[in-house]
Amino acid sequence: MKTGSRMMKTVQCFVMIVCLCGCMNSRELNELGIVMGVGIDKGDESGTVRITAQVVKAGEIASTGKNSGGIGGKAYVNFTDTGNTVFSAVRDITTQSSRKLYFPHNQVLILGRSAAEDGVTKYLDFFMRDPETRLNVYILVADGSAEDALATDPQLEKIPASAISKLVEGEAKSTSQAMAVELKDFKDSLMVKTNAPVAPIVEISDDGEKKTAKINGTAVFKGDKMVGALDKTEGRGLLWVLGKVEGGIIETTSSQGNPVSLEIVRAKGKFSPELVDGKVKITITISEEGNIGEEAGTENLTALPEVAFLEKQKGEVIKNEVTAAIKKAQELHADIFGFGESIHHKYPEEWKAMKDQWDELFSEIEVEVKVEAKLRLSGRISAPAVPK
Amino acid sequence: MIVFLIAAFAVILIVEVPAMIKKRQWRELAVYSVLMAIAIAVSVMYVLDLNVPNPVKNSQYTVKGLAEYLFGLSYD
Amino acid sequence: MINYLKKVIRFRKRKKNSGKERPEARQETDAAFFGELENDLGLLRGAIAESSDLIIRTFIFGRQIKAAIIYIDGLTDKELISETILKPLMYRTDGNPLPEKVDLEYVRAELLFTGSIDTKKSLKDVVSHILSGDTALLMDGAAEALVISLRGWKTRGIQEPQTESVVRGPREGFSETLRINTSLLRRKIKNPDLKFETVTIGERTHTDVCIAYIDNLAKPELIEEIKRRLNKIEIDGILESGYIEQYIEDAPYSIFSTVSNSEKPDKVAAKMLEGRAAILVDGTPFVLTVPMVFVESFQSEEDYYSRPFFASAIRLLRFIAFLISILAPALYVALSTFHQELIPTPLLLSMAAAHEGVPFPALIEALVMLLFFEILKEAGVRLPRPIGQAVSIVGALVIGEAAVSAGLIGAPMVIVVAVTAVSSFTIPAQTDSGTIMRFVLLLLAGLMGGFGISIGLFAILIHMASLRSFGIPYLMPLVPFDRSGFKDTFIRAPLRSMTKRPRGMATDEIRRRNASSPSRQKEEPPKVSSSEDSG
Amino acid sequence: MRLEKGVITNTQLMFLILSFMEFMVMSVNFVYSICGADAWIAVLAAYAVTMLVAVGYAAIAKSYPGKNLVEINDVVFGPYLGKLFSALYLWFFFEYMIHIAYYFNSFWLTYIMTETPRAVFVILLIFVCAAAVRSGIEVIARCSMVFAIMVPIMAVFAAALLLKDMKLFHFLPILDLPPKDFIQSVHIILTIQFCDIVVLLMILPYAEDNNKIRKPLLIAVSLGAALLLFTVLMSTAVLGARMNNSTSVTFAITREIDVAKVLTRLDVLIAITLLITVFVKVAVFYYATVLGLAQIFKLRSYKPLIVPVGILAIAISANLYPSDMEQVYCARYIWPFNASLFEFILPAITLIAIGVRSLTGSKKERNG
Repeated sequence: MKTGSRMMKTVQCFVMIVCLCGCMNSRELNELGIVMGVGIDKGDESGTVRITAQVVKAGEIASTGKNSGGIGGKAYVNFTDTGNTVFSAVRDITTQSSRKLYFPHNQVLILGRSAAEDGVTKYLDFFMRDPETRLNVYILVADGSAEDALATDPQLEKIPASAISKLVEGEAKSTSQAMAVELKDFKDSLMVKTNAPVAPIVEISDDGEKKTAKINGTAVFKGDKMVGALDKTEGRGLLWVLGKVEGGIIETTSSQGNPVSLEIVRAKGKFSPELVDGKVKITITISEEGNIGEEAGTENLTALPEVAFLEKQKGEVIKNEVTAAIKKAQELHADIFGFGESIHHKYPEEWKAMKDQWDELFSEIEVEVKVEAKLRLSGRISAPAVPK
Repeated sequence: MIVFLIAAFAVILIVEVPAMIKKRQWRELAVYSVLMAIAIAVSVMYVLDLNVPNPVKNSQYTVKGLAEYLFGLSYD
Repeated sequence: MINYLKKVIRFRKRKKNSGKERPEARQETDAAFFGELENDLGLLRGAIAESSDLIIRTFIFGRQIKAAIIYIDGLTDKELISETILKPLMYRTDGNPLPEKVDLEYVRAELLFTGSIDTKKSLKDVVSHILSGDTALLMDGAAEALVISLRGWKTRGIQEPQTESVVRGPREGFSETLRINTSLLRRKIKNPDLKFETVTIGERTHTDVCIAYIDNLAKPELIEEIKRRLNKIEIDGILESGYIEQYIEDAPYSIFSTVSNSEKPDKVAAKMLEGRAAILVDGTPFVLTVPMVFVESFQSEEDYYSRPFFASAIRLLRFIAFLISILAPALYVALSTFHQELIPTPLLLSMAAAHEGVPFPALIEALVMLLFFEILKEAGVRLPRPIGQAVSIVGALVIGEAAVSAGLIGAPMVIVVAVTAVSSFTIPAQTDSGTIMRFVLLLLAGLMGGFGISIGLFAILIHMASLRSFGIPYLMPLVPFDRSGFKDTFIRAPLRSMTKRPRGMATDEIRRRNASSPSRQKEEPPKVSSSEDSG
Repeated sequence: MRLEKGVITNTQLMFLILSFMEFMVMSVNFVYSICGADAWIAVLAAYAVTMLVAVGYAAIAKSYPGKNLVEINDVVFGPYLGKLFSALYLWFFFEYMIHIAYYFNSFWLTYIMTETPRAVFVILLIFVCAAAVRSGIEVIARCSMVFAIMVPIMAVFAAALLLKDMKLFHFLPILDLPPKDFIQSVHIILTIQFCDIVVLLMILPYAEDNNKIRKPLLIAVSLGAALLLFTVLMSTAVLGARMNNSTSVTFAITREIDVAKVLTRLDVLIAITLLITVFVKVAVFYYATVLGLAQIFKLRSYKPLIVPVGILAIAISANLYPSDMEQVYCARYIWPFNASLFEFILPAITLIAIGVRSLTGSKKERNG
């Protein structure tokens, strides 16, 4: 009996405590405004920031099913507000939105061009500090304003933000012409003084009727300010160096001058610094494997001499892309590759002296590019289907 | 809030004190009462948002001061 | 108020007094026989209440010797009575003259044909035998009675039990008669050490309760403890083994049962072979076994009949199902109201879409659905089978279809509750505790999210770690860790490799099984070590 | 008279110590911003020192088998000075307990449920721990066995999922920091992560085989250090420079987990780990405080003290520091000195006193 009464008392106490402090933080699903994308623009007045938050309308998402009465209704709403800081702008949005903004499922973070050129640290701090936000959102720079980028009309998806995030992923996987940069990678580079962060650029094309978004180029930051952009070729050059090329097409010509498309299957890239007489020399080694994807001519590409020729051509293309990227980076004085850090790792003592004048050193750094490009498969046919 | 707190303490006392009296644990009861008095005082102060004197922090600063004074140890 | 208290006190006093009086009253009936039939019969009539099923048949045999048989109609085999008592006495005495002096001993030795005969002097004994179904023979001139065992009543045959059906394994189950049950056990374990000890419990029902164990396998302390607890029971009636269970369990106020029960002789025999003791109660097919550990709920006797790989997979599946059955609604509520960031985005979007327009908070939704499920279950169990099916169809329709399409309940919640319901049926032994835990965890989840669930699980774990069943820690093979028992926990190791009994259960820890596997001859010699966690 | 009748086996003791130490996986943040990528070297150095200290603790416990710290103090220093020593120790245990409770509370408030009133998590934590303490050391030991295994499993699980994000160059360059910073971080790891095992002197006598307690102690310390090293290496390899300004590194790395967008958002792993480790830690400190108090006042049972001590702990720890920033400052610059007093200096005095006593006493051979 004794233990029993004690049990009962314990249970009573427990129930009391639970009732005392329960029900504090709960939010029902239909009270949430799930944010899928955030755009950051510079406000009209100086020192202000304009935040666009794309919120999902959950009811519309499911309307593909039987009761598709509300067809034509957009599955999202864009809220825009201006404030002195990001957080104050976000909180101001609450005055327009009936639901509390909920950030953990944010997919993309789009910086307007003006904001990017203004310096991004002050805009991004909220997204790194707040417990609700996540570091694995894609960060992009809009060609124009971020607000417009979030107002584009996706063709296959229901929500522009998730469409853009899928564009970024697809870009990184299948063409490798711009890097998919998550906020954490961005933060990584921001925190190293000599590194220059990059972010893909999202371009809004307007054909009068429909506005569509596409990825085009890579924005280059110096410190936290955007200073320039890489085009598609240079963008892939950057990815070659970092070893992040996952797929794509290399266009070149056969020995007879016909266009040939070669598919990239896998690629590796790494670089190592070397100090020769106090001068920095970087050796970049890239190895690439690919298949024949398409040819426009009639010659048999599977002939061994032709294969060797194509491999050489391919290596040349890769080398050109890399050189273009390096040249652009040196023009912008932005160490987007992380050469500086690699010297820091390898020569910590010498680095202390070089650290402060890295900007100048970087622009006259000597780079050697070694490319080893291979062709592996010819596809389902060997020679093209032409009569012999 | 304060009402809940007092109710909670009342329940605890009603549960625990008679058991000790029944077992004639006078010594235990004495220690228990002293500790409980302190606990009630501190928690009432906490609930009323009064400035709770924080013995833990004070003792830590004292120890650190001692270490600095005696051995000149410090990391700042 | 004061009046009420007075009444309570008075009632308690009376209860105490009556408790004291009753033994005395019984003692009065314990008189000796006089040796004259008329008086003796009068004595018996005084002891047994006038009842229509009490048969007293007087007759005369030999040279005018008056005699009477007394039995209860319905508990005895009437054919046998006339064949083996009345016929020999009345026929034989006709032709062959009896000797001059006929005493009870002569009747017993020379005249009766039956096997089990006993001589009883005290009236009390005789009465209790009569009530148990024996036949008493009283004779003029003898101050004793012959108690002849000719029990025979209608019983349910040995049938396949409804609660524990198997695909592979023996189909027989215990029945309501104690003797049949002991015989079933004896047939499984043909061992001279198998021992049955009977005690009678219940001041009014005089129910036979039988402790069964294997003498040099079960720990003597365990048997002593069982007897001690059984003897402490003071109750007027035992109608089912559940009564015993609630009186002898270690933690009567715990939600976990520390005594396990089974309807299957093979299961009980297996447990006895591990060193446990079984408690059989007359009148019920449910046999108790002690001590019980938590993982026992997840072991099915069929695990040992099928091959180890599949059996192990099923074991794991049961553990997972148990977790689902107690956690699924709580997790769903916690995720959807507190930790939405942990749900993958596409899933969150479809959950949000499903919850759009649902009027209730997720917690209320889950509570209502689970409550409705419990009602449905209860309705299905108690009703006759055809109607029960109708109930479940109606219930399923209402829950599954109507509530969702009316927009009262979100569709994911229906899925969660259905999964929970199905999972909860996989562990029959923990259904009660599981249901309670499910609701408590659900409430905690609704109030405090994942933190509440974790705190609830912690509290449950602490509680389980502090439980013991007859000296064995409730979480035994896990904590304290026991290698030989662990082989039979999350997986079911091959029988050949389970050479030892679980630690602390039996006096002799080596399984006899290992002798049968020649490949294991070089196994370490039998080592009898007492474990620190026993007692 | 023994207040605790439970007995735990030496294996259970080992698991208890291990799970007791596992909290360091969570609390290792304070050193990262000081020594960055070299934290793992600091861990190794601290481990080496800890082994010495642990041998010392074991020597104290073994010199009076069956007696815990309070009783040893009574014997060694006499009733009055001994009581003072014991009171100091108990104060330290209590202090430690509410610090952990505060850390736990602020973690939940920062990362998981931001809008909940401060006291809620502490109240429930202390409540559960009180239930464990009330059930005695045996139950704590049994629970800890389950927990001790779960934390390494989670660490390995997280590591497996993070394998692709690990970059070895994050460790470079090695030892790129001033010696003073290195010493400071070793000191912090020593006092916060390792040497709180001084509280085990209250529990060691309840082990089954009192003469062999050194082995489980040292094994557990080594396993704990291995786990800590594993975590530190993993988080350094994953986070690199970002580690320097995360307020909880362990939490930050689980947020990195992203396997094909399916196995992601595993923050719950960390929440569970935190709860498990904090539970064992607080339960042991709680138990030591209450038991010691009861022994100082020569009570017949420690159970009546559970509730008042628990309420005190809740009330003080709910707002121990005005802000988390102050807690971090405290952990870096003040706590190491505070803890050194109780973890090194007082035990050293005790050990010396035991040595002197055994030299002057009749039993000269006794191990000091």
